[in-house]
Amino acid sequence: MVKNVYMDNAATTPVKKEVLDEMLPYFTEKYGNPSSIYRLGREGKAAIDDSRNKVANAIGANPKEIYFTSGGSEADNWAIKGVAFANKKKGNHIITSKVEHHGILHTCEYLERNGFDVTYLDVDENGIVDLKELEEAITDKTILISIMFANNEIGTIQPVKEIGEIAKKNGVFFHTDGVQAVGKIEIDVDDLNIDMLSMSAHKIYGPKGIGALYIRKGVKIHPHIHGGAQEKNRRAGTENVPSIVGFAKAIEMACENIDEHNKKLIKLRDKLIKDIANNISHVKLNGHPEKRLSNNVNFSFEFIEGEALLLSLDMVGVAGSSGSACTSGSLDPSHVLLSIGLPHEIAHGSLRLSLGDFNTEEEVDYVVENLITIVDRLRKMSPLYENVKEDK
Amino acid sequence: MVKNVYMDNAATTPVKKEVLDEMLPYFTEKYGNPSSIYRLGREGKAAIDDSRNKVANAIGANPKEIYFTSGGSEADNWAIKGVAFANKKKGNHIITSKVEHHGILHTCEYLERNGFDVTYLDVDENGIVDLKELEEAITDKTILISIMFANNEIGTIQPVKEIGEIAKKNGVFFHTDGVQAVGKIEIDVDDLNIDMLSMSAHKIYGPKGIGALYIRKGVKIHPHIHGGAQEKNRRAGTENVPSIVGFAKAIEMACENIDEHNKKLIKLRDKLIKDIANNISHVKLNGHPEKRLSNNVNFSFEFIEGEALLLSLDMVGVAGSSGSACTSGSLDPSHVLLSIGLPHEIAHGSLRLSLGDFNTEEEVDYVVENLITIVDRLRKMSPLYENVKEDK
Amino acid sequence: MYSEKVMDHFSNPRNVGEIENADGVGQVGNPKCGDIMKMYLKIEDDVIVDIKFKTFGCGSAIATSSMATELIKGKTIEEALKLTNKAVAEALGGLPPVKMHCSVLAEQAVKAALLDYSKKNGIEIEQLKDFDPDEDVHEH
Amino acid sequence: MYSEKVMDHFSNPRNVGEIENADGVGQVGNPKCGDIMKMYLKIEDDVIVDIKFKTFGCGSAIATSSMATELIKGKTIEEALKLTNKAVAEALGGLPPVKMHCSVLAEQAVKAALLDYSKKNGIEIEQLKDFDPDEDVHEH
Ligand SMILES: Cc1ncc(COP(=O)(O)O)c(C=O)c1O
Ligand SMILES: Cc1ncc(COP(=O)(O)O)c(C=O)c1O
Repeated sequence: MVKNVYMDNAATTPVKKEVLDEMLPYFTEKYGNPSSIYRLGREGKAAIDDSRNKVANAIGANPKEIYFTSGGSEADNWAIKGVAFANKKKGNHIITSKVEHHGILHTCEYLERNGFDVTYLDVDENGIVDLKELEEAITDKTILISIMFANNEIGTIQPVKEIGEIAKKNGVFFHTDGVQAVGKIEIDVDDLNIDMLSMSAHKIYGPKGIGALYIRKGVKIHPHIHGGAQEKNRRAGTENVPSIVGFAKAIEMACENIDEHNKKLIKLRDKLIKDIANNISHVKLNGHPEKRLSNNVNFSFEFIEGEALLLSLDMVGVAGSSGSACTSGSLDPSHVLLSIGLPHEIAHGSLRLSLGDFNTEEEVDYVVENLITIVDRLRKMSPLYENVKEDK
Repeated sequence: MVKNVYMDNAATTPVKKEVLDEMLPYFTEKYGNPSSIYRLGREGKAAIDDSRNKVANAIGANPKEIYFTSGGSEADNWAIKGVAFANKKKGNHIITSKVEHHGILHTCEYLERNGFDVTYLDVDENGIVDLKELEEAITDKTILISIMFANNEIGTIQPVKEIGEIAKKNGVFFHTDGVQAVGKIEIDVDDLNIDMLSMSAHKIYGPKGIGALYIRKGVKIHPHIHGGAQEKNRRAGTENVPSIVGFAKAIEMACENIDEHNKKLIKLRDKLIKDIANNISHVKLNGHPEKRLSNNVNFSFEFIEGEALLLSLDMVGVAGSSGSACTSGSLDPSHVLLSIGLPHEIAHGSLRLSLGDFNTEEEVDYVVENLITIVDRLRKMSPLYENVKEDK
Repeated sequence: MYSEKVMDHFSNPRNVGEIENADGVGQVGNPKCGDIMKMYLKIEDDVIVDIKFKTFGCGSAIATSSMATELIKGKTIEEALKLTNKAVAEALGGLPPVKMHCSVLAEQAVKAALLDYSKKNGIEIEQLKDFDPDEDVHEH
Repeated sequence: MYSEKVMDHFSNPRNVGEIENADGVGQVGNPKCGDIMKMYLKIEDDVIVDIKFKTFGCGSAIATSSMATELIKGKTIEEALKLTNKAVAEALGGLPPVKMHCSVLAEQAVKAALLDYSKKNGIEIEQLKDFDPDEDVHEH
């Protein structure tokens, strides 16, 4: 019997029914261009205003500081490039970490090719940056610190508040990629000294292709898309009203009962971690044991390769993801797993199971049962495991 | 009796039922991340591949040359900035026209502030660029020509094929903003020598927040959003699968029966033009009389102001748009209307009615009837009209 | 975008028209900017007994003209001179920020008409000493 | 992504295991890159009478190993040497471009096992003269 167990909620989530229901009228009835002055247009405008309030509310921001984008990657790109180019007279140095999402890393690499210097901070074995190293990295040329809120692969949560304080103290703008954190960690941009925050709807049961960048008033940043006057002249393009409305509903739902959601997720997460650790040998939990997203489980299974694991799981209806190079068609496994010190061959054999609001204890049991069989089968095929058995 | 007559289809269109129906499963059921290898992910990937084929088909391109974006503005920005920065060693000169969409114009202005030279070609009284002027503007520093396919305000269609030939002959990349043209004019990128073409779904009964940039193989262009490997490493971000699917369905529907659609639109358009011209004095049709989008009607009504006209139309349930400065909160009226030589005060009193697949002859009658009354009422209030009557 | 009051005054403007042989006529604004207001006053014993306007302009230009005439009709010159653009905007339930200049125009139009009246009648109105009806209210 | 054939060979790989006292054993690949293939041969009268494999690697690494063993079992050494990575990929109904290196690895593993056999038995195999099993198939 093949079940369908979706445990890749860090990659994307289904749109919740309540969210879709809010969106639907804006496709076919309330379809007016929000820049238009007639009724249909004003309806769209009102929907956007209302949505902006909801998103702002969720992170303790002023609605005027919320700029809708086409997702997390665009928000990341905008924050980094927008601040870099707008402040290049002041300085050309940016500080980030080695475990950022590619939306940050590849953007920083682009800037390096265009006259900027970037410091990529190391992380410890749990994936956390060193605050002293961060402080020491700041020079009088530093214009931006971008450290993610919570890691998408291993779930590790950074000391965001402390980073914000260091940034503030040194007069440097602080951006944090909050794509995985929003809806799972309570965020107050003022309390945390965050100047810019990237968000994405499709990680919290909202639609794909919509997100936002919070930009604190006073941050010097170039517009990202030039054109119409939308988003206060900073991000042109006819507003994606249905998706904006969906994003707002999703973030509202996620942040309303954040503690309750987390309680449920953490229970499942900890059961999954315990059951894997207790039933399968030669495994290692990646990421910080406590400072960890409520929905993230990431294990390395020695002697086997991640893609084979994923395919096998797929065959029994389980959706997960892996830090294996093979899943991405590249050769090096996940930069995050390498950054926390995993050897290549172990990084290759990693599996991320990210939980969501729809997962159940039975599903956790089902996944563990199948994992036991699959890992055993693949290890029996593995020439690396052979040696281990001989060692014993 | 207030009717609802939507005649602002150049601003945006409702999503057609057939389009929404194709999109729906991708929100709640087939929601997998297309980069994932399990079934749900592969389904998303397959949907994108299929959509890319459809979009490519519609413009005679290879699917590998289609890159999905968040809409027309992003496509415009990408084309201009992406080519400019990637080719700046070769040259820093760009040629465009004075009647482009702000997505092009403001992007060019941004580049001017960053070391590029931009030539903004004049247009004639119908809004058409002069091919000789274009050719003369090309220097050995010219890297890009960007001239829109069809104008969003006055509907004028440019001699795209000839421009493409000039660009090709001179070894300069040619981008055209096809947002208003796609689905209304048959486009074959090879035949027309187009190197890059911007498209947007929400002008052709697809969803907002999705579009594409066609990039001919061989065009040197920077990626637009750095990050994940989506869109062949050129435009990162989790793919907006439902919207991509909707865009593909919409463009397929629009291009399938392009002649039939146009026949209907042109009939309505010409009736609207005739009825206004015959029933209201002191009016002027803006845009080229023949080289004109099948759905565009743009009139100037002397002695009155566009926003007042729009509000009055809205009160009787008619949605249109205007080149008035007052609708945008700026002071200068539409740059397009000024570029074709309209004096400010006449440009202020312009009205665009853009037809769509859902408009009927009865609606045209209804609009003209109401226009007659409204224009009369506003003119009676206008101190400018007073003088005219005295002149007579 | 617009308050109900604005829409009401736009669609049913009060005091539209001209006054033949008006005691004061003032026109401000400029067609390039998209709005012109013209006010006609009938004044008896320092009281504005009748007022009419004609406006070329957007919805709020028409509504502010209408509201200004209503606020002033029956008032003394003294009182009329106290009419501020803010008062007009407030009476309309507020205006969008980009439209505030319309209310300024309305205030100016009233003053221009009063200035015309003062000139025609050789009266000096202290408060209008520095008033220039051709001054541009737009910050170009 | 993968053809049905690939998935079949991945989920039901043929000839998995080891051969005790194999006549030839070859291992290629490297754990850093995420794939290692090890092949065991039993050879009688120049014929590969049995072949087994063990693979650490992704789905296509396992499938290509499996397919390669199937294609070679019962063949002469001469025939086995003619096995190309393309033939393995084709027999699997094709591989995604980024996975073609797996089929190369499978070809190399067979050759490495044959080289081992030749060395153990003091036979010179002309076609393997220049073959280096430690050579990296990935273009790093
Ligand atoms: C000619 C033209 N280009 C670009 C755009 C921008 O498209 P979008 O609203 O999808 O960003 C539009 C419409 O707004 C347009 O008419
Ligand atoms: C931490 C992080 N940042 C950025 C992104 C990119 O977001 P999007 O897919 O909305 O572009 C993701 C997810 O893909 C993420 O996990």
